[in-house]
Amino acid sequence: MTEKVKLTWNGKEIEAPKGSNLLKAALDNGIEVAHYCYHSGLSVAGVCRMCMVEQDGVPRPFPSCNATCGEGMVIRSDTPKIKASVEATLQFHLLNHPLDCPVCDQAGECGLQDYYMKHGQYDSQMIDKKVHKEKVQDIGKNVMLDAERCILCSRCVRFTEEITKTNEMGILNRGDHAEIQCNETLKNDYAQNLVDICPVGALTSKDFRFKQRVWFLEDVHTTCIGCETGCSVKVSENKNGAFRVKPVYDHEVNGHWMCDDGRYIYKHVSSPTRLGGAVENINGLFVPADELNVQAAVKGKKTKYILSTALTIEEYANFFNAVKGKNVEVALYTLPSDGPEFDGILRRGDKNPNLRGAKAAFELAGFDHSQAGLDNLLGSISSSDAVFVVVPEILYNEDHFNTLIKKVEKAGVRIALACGETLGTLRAFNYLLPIPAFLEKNGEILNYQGQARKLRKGMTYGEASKDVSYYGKWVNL
Amino acid sequence: MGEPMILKADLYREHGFLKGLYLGLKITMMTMIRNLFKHDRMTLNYPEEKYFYSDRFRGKHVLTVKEDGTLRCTSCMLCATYCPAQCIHIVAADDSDKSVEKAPVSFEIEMLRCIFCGYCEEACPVDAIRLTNEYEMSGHAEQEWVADHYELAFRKSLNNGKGVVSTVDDKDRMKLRL
Amino acid sequence: MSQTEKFEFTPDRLALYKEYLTRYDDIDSALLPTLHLAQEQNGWLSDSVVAYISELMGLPSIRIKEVISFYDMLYDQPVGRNIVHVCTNITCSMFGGREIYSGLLKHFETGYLTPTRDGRISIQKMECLGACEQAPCMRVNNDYVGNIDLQSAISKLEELP
Amino acid sequence: MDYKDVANYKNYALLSYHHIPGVHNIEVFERAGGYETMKKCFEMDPEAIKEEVKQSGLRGRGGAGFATGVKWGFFTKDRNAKKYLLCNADESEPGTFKDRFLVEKNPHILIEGMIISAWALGTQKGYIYIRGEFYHQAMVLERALKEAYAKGYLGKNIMGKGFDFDLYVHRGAGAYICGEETALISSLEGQKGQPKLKPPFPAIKGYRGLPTMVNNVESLAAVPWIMRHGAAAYKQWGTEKSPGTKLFSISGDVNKPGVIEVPLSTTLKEIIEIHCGGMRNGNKLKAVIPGGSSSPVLNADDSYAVKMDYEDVAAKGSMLGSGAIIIIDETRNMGDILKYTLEFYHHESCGQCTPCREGTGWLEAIFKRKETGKSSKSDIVLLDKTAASMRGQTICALADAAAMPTQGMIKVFREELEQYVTAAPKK
Repeated sequence: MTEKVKLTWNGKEIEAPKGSNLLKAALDNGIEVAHYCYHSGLSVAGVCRMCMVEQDGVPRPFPSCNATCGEGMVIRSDTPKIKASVEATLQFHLLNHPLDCPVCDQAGECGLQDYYMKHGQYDSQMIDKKVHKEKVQDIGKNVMLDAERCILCSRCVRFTEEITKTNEMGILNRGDHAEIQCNETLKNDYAQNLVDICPVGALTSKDFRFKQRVWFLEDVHTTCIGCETGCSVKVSENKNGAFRVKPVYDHEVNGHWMCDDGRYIYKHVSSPTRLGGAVENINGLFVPADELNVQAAVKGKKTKYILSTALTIEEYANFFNAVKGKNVEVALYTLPSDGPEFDGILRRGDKNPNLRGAKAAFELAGFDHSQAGLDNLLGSISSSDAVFVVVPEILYNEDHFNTLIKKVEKAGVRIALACGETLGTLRAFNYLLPIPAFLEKNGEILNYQGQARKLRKGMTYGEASKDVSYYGKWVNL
Repeated sequence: MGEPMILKADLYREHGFLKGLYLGLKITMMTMIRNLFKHDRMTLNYPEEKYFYSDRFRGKHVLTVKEDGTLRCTSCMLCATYCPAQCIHIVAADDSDKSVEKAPVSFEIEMLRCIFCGYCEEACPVDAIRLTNEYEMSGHAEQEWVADHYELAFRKSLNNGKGVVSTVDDKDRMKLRL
Repeated sequence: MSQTEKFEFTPDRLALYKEYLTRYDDIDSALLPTLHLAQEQNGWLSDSVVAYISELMGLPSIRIKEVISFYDMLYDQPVGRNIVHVCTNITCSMFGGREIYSGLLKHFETGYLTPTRDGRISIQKMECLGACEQAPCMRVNNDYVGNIDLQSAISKLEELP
Repeated sequence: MDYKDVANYKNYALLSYHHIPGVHNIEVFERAGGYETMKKCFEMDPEAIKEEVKQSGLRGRGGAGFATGVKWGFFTKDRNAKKYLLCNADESEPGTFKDRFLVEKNPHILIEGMIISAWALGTQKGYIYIRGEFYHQAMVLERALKEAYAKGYLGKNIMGKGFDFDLYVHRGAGAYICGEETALISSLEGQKGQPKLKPPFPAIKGYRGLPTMVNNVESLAAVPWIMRHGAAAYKQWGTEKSPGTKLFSISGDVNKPGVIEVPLSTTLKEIIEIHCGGMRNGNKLKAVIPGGSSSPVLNADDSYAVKMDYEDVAAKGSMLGSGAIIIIDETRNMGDILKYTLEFYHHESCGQCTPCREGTGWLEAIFKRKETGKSSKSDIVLLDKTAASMRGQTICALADAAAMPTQGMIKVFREELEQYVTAAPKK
């Protein structure tokens, strides 16, 4: 534990580790300080000049992002001098800003709008010609760049330099002609973070582009189920569907960032082709069916379950409670790893979000979770069997899943439990039954560290009440 | 609401009811006498005769167009946000013209829900939506009560289907760019 | 000298580059001299020059582009064989530096840094050249020419190869 | 340019060799007594050299006027630690050309000064960062360095003291901001020449994150003289707080513009009338910019009264800066002068800090509103307000350097500027 020091900020006593960043100390203690270029996950640039503060005994105001905490410092950010300087600096930020808020996706969560309402509210005296730069540039990886809206805080440059070390972004030219440019296209797997760290609308997401205004959205703080890292994320959604995924700061797992793959985990949840109720496969056509028909088909068959690794600990527990003491075979299907084991930042090759939770639950219930267990189950399938396969929520590797389906084909009744779209691969099944998606259930998963990560329930777009344990009760009907 | 009441009360307090009575009757009598000698009717033979409302009337909406005939709306959704009846539904998309950037692919107003408050007109930053003095909005089926952007911008009654051109924003922008 | 034409240091320039590396304690610091060297050879710093230097020095190409765009004397567009800097700062402008600059542009029918049609001259408006005692002054390639007027400037530039 | 009265120079410190023909040659320079001081200094304790420089009261000649000896005092005393000595020869302040004049005629005085300073500070490597436009001066320096290497004054084990010092020339590429010491370091590091956040100061963490001392050409070139004649002799000139002599670059409406060396505290009247041969065409003096384009302008009365030292110029509301004196006579319009100044700062802002990046451009735009027919007298108020809000807001002093002359000009020539901005644009 580092030494803590006490300092006073606008008369409020706050505590911070000695030598830590002064601005961070204020932000951590809930003091609102205007800033653009400072980001606690990146190095200090000190160029936006918004976080100026005065200290007793120091003649000139200085930016708090480039100062460190010391014992007994008396800092003020509410003096008339500072207020005037923040207002003036904000005015400089907005001078050449195009003010195309009506067409800008950032509107509603834009630093310029927020601070104008808080610290600005002046009458603009800018009647001169603005500096124009290139708009609407697609710089790859679903990121759109608008150089004109940029306030040159250099966060994106520092991100590609320090975090991904791919150096795609740079600031060319100087003076007010300086503009952000991308060297060819973005090539890193964390490019969408640029959209998050951009305090204005210069970098926006092409995936989210013009889909919704942010004030129509509500955030659900949940966990990414894209891989075993289990990044803390928030999904923005409303009654029309889920629209985007953004990381939430979590110092134990993901810090400030998340990878690009995780950005698309919301897609199946509110997809128009999502499975809404039980369907029957009649000669390759999926036709709505009654659940009782499915039950009738299963009746008298020996039931076998192949679970996926994307279920919550609670779902596993409830499922094993439901099948406890019954003559049933259960195996675990794990997705093969995709890419290197760990890319050095966040992304892990193991795409099974709750592998550890699943294994623990299997062991507790006395089932075999190994590949051998799965092979045994697959090997013993006969036409007198009813096989329930839980389709992995994020199906990275369809080919690998197809090989599983091939082996299931011998079974008399094949039932897929799916929460996503009705994929072509699922034609091999007789029935499809809906289960809730990750955004429609509360629960926990264990990530690669063995840490419990919370899934939280947001809005419901499909059948969310019947989870795996509900179908677990259909054993040996 | 409060102000005229207080005025009336003052009038009553100062002059008793007689002055109020006199003022009211004066108007009535004057109108009566005028109508005795002038032959203009208070009623119209609708629909053959139509009443012309002033431009400030809040009737059926119109989406204005630019000089090139495209919709002025940038689909910023401010009208949809502001609308107390939540009757405006916009779907936005990229525009091929980079200087426009964002344009609606669909703009619908549920006329049955609309309360004609005019907030959408007030909220619009680009003068894209206006309420006209058009008041005839009858229909037979539910479908007809959802006005899409063809209906809103290019219906027959607006310049013979050519739409209402607005240049307000262009001038402002030109001023900035110079 | 197009954008894509392949670029490589000549052997003697490569040797000079190696010598530069010995002067500095890290490779990054040698960037500016190396860019000067490349510009001497190629005239301007095209994308292929950037790519070559990026590979040679192991620096991200965006860093090199940033540096090129930052400095007035490094060119990311084709320029003429001779570079003419005309000072337009306070003292020189007092003595007609701006008129000379616009006069030169008019005479050679060109614009800021755009090479003349014969590719002979690029005229660049510069901030203070640090020769205010000879105001108005200009810099023809690396030589200072002081106390000019439009006529003498034109005749000086007409002599250029 | 011929300097007819070079004979005057030998009386003073910096230009005392300039009258000798061919002094850029090391042989000539040594015959005239050059490098002797260096040899003497190598017999001295480095700390004693530092002390002597501190005693002399030499102030940094780059513009800020911070005492060189005090600055050296902040430098690490660990002689084994890797550290750098940088010479700032990126003089780009409009109106300044003293370093060019000093270096092209007599590069060895700078090299000698740098070797002495390096010995005093214990730096192992040095770079002379010279602006890209000074190609010939860079070549002169390169040649002089070769000569010094050949003599064994540079390189390994100098004067048998086991002290290594390598000195190189580094050419800039045309950016005013690189004259700022942290920007100079950034530029030397092969980055854009953008100033770095302070603290840490370069003396603690500079070039490549190591302690770095950055001094102006003139400051370093003054060191040999001080070491030769002693701090007391240096103090015979100037005032208590600004001792010594200084190079002034004089340009504008005088008969003989050029570089002169005079003791600090010489009156500007003397400089104009004696050293520069009076006003051009006998015109009346209107204003003087006393310290390069970033210093506020002085009106005629103040100009004739001011003594050119750090305190007196400051007392008149301006600053001595780099000693670039621009003389403006009655025929000039001050609006034009301010326009040139604002255009310069707009062009040279590095684009890092917002107030400077946007502010410099806006100052120019406000001042040029008449070109678009939107100007009014109140523009001057806005100009003043905008300039005021730029001051003290940025990493380096460029925003201040743009704001100060603007505010200074408005203070002194308000009415003229009001007329200027509202006048019909020239066709």
